[in-house]
Amino acid sequence: MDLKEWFASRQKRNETHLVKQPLTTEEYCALWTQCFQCRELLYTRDLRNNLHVCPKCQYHFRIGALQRIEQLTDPDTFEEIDPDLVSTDPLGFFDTDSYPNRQAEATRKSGLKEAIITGLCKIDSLKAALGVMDFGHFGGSMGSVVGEKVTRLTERAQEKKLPLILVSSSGGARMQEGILSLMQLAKTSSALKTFADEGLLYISILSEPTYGGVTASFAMLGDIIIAEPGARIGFAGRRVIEQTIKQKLPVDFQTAEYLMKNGQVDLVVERQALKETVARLIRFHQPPSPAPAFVERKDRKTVTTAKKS
Amino acid sequence: MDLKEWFASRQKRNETHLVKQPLTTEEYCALWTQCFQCRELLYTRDLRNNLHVCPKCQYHFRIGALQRIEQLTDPDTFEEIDPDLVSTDPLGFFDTDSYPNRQAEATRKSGLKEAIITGLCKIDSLKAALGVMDFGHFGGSMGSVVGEKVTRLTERAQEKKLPLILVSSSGGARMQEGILSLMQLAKTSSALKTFADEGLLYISILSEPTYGGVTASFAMLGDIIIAEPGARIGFAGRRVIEQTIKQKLPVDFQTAEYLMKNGQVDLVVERQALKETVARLIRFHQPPSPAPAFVERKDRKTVTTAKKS
Amino acid sequence: MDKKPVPLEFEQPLELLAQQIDALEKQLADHPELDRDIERLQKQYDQLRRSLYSKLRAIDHLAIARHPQRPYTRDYFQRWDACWIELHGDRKGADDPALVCGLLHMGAMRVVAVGTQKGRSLRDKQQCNFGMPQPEGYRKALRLFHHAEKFRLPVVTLIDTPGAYPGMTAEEHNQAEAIAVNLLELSGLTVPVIAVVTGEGGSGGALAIGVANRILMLEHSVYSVISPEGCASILWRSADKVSEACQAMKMTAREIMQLGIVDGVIDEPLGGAHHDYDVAAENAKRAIIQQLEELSKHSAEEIRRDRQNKFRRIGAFAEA
Amino acid sequence: MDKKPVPLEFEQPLELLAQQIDALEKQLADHPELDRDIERLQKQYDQLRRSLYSKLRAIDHLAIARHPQRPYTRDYFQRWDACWIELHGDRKGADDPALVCGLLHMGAMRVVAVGTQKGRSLRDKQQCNFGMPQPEGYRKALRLFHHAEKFRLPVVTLIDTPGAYPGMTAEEHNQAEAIAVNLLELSGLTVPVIAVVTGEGGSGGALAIGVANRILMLEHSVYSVISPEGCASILWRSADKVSEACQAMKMTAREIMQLGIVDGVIDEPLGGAHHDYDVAAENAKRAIIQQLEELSKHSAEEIRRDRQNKFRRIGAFAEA
Ligand SMILES: [Zn+2]
Ligand SMILES: [Zn+2]
Repeated sequence: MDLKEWFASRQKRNETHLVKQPLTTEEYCALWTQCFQCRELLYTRDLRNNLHVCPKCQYHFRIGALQRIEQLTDPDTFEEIDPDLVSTDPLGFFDTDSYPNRQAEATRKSGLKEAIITGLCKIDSLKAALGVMDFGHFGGSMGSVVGEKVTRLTERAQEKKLPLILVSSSGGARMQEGILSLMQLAKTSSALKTFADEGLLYISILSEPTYGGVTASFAMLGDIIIAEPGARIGFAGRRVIEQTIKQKLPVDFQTAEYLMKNGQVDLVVERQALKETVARLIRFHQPPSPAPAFVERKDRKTVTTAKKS
Repeated sequence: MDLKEWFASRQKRNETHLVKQPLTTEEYCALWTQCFQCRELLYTRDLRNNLHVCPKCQYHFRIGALQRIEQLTDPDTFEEIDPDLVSTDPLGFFDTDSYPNRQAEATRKSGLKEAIITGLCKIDSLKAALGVMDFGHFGGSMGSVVGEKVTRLTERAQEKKLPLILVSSSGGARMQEGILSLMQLAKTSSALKTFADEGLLYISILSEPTYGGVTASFAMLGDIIIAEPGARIGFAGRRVIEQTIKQKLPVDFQTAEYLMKNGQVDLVVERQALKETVARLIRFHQPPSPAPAFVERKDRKTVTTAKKS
Repeated sequence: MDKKPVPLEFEQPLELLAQQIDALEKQLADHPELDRDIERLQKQYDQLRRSLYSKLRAIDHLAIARHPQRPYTRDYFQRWDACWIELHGDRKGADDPALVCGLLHMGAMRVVAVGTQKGRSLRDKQQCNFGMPQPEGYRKALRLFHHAEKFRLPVVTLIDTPGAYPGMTAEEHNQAEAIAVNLLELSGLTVPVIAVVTGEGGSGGALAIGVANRILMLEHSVYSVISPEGCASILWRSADKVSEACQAMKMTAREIMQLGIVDGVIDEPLGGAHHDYDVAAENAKRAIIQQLEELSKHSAEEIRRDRQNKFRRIGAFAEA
Repeated sequence: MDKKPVPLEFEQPLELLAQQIDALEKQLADHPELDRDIERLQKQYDQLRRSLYSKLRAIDHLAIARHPQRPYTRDYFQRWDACWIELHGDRKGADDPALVCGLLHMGAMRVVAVGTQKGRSLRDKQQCNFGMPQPEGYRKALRLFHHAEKFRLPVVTLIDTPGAYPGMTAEEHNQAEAIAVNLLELSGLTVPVIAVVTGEGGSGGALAIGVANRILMLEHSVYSVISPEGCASILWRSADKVSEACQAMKMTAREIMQLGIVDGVIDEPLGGAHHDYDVAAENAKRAIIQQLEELSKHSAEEIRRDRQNKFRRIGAFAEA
């Protein structure tokens, strides 16, 4: 479903919560959510109003791309690009089921066409290019479409000289597209290289969970890298590592805080402060006018590039 | 004394060895040398003919700048530059003796004006700019003169588009010139930055011992870094570290082999193979003619620079 | 290669025939009449051999690619330039033996060569982590990539790795970042880059030295987004579906060539590179030099754009 | 600064006078006639105070520079921009608390700020290694220097360190290279770099963030090629010659200004920066902004050449 439909349906859900009458199980479950961490039973609407962060223990619930976009962008400013890009089945991949069937299933579950939504938006009135992955769709796996959408978004941001913000949440590359998925790591990184050479800002936001090919490409290439509290982030999965080194790993291994301690992320930012932090970072990196003389050289560079395109 | 005198006196020493008659103690000592490592008593001339490497245990004796130059360069090709640069006493430094007196004493001991000799030479018929430090002069400490000579040599190499080879052997910065010595780290590194931007080759050779400010500047900035076997190389001295961490360090700590294991040097090369290795590296990095098309850009760059100067 | 090639499982029928022939030959002296049988068997043997290698399954290619006697990076470098100069270390605390870097001549050309090394002896294998580089290994390679850019030297990389090492310190030292930065920096080089998959091309750990203008694969080498074992256990939830996984992922040289990712497949000696190191090395060398000569006609900026365009185009999707 | 400044050894006479005054003031209520004595003592106190700080020995400056209540990097950053954004990590396995990096506003300007941090509490001090950075700290700073270059932001560095940490792993992770590379890269930046010695400028570990277009020193800060203790033990072979070493090395702000290395000395509140953090921070801020405004008139290439020329000129020698 597209954004408008989603906001509409979301509206409907809220209304059902207001209806005063005996609840069906679904309605009950829709109404109440238990915190995975502190086990507290939370009123779903309060949870949503708290950006899906447990008011008791600050546990950050995994959220979908649409919620994330709603949280990060100014109302009605998000314009999706490439909404209709869909995977094909280049390998005719079949394990216990065919890739097309699995795609259909994923879309049924997530209501999304693919594991990322990209578009242009405003964040605290600042124009930006925003891509948000959704773990709920196909485990947020990166196939040709995710790679292409990230690349196109990067190119769009470069062309419009906008800051680029990518919110990652992924299990890694999509096996069903084989080597084509792997090559998306190179494609996206290559686009980011050209983007970086223009002196433009890229903020990478890592959310629960970010692993494999996504971490090993655009997610780790931000000028600034922000992680959400408690998010698990890594290249290899915990189980694989434990099998390899034949020993148990610390409980906080690969958490945002653990990465911070190991110098892998710039900031760990709570969801409530995320939008404001991103806005401040964008604002900080926007060249003032008039720019000091030593910025001149970069301006010239930018001009020649503009001529090129 | 300058190179010619030195070679002459060296000739004389050799002759005395040939005289057949009862020896005085000095003559005996001149004639025989005991290996620091295997304790073997070696005939000094054999030792010298073996480049001051013990034939029994391969221990690499510390050698002076003049011997090093003789070993590395083609006969009679070394032309010294800035031979007359000498330290002044900018701080009027006096500890238990005055800096000028210590300088005079150092020169008496080493027969050199300063702790480095720089010049242009040929190595296996290849033109190169060569600087060699001498630990025997003032502990190879870097003051204004060493910094200035390294910088001028770097500039000369850049202007003539020659590969730069620096052989380090130093206890660190020269305290008697205070902050001026420290600033030589920045001066030499800054010159090497401009040199590197021209796409020219710098080979750094680390010999026993290389420490402190020299290691923390030009010695660690080579495109290729070569260490002599057994040479001790580091930033802080072993004693300081042991006092700081309050524990004994491994015996091989800070040896060339230890650095190799820790990824700090490209190669550990025996003295017998040093000249040949350096020559091969220079040859390898010399652009062929005609150069392939993708080299063109660099040529253009070089030309514009030439115009500038 | 001193030792005689160890036969693989699918080569057993061939091995049996060979043994029969040997047996008969031993009796030949006393029974000259056997030599017709021998001749017959020899014919059978040659036929079987050709047919066997003409219709290999994906998992057979995998077996050859992983053959313990498969030539490794050092075997190639040694044969290409007997006095190549190995350069060590990331300058920051480690020298990863699983990633070998050096300067070497290939015919008339000088190249910066980088390759993963599996290790031959057990001790060797352990030091090389069985060909799985640490982040420090990728950072050593990156240093050499920048060296190549500075001195306008082409880069040649040899890929033979199960993948980047999945260890605790590897994660703490940011394995993901080490790979990602290499992808970024390789895509920006203005000197030619040629990547050759000589054995296993395992996932991001392979791609980290594989962002090249031209990608070549040895005939029996494989390249995949995840190890077949990993794929089988995740998608089939069963370790004995490896063969299916191999087939489904399309990981053989020919298949990947058909997908438009590989620019050339390099012939191996019949039965695999381990049957003749010299021939394998020579074939690879010729293919690399050919690509380099072609690329050397282009300007620095063209080289860079060529590489970026190559990857920009990769992907299968529809605009529904 | 909540707590009252702890007096240093050379401040004892001053402290005694202050105590006498306090004592008399307590009796003032019963003996009004004392107030003339108090007035007299107060005058004495003010005179002594001025004279004391007007002829400080090098070792006195050192004592003030090392005063446990001396304002540290975070104290300055906090006062310059209450909502400055700290950025962490070298991206390769460590985040060294001894080297604080961040983005902050100074007046109308946006700068990348980097500084060594000694740490206040004992636990804090230990984490910060008493202000002695690890190689990873210098590499975090380098990452921020490149960030500044990319986004055309000036760099401001605060120096207060006994030196780079002399530890075993520090050596294994190539402390020397970390410093050397920073010297090289800083000299190549095309954005303005301002370095301020706020406390101790200790050797290469200080210079690693000190290759700047303009170097400023706080009035009582010191800058030397080696710690006075190190100098004394090596040259005098005695630990109690520290005062002589301080004097001989010419390490005070004024002396180093006379040597033409420092471009400005920043006034401290009488008695030292620890008497008033806000004034110290404000003075430093004004001096930095002034330098930045001057530099911002120059082009990128001029900025770089200016810095390189500054260091190219440093050195005292004769051509005999
Ligand atoms: Zn909770
Ligand atoms: Zn010996």
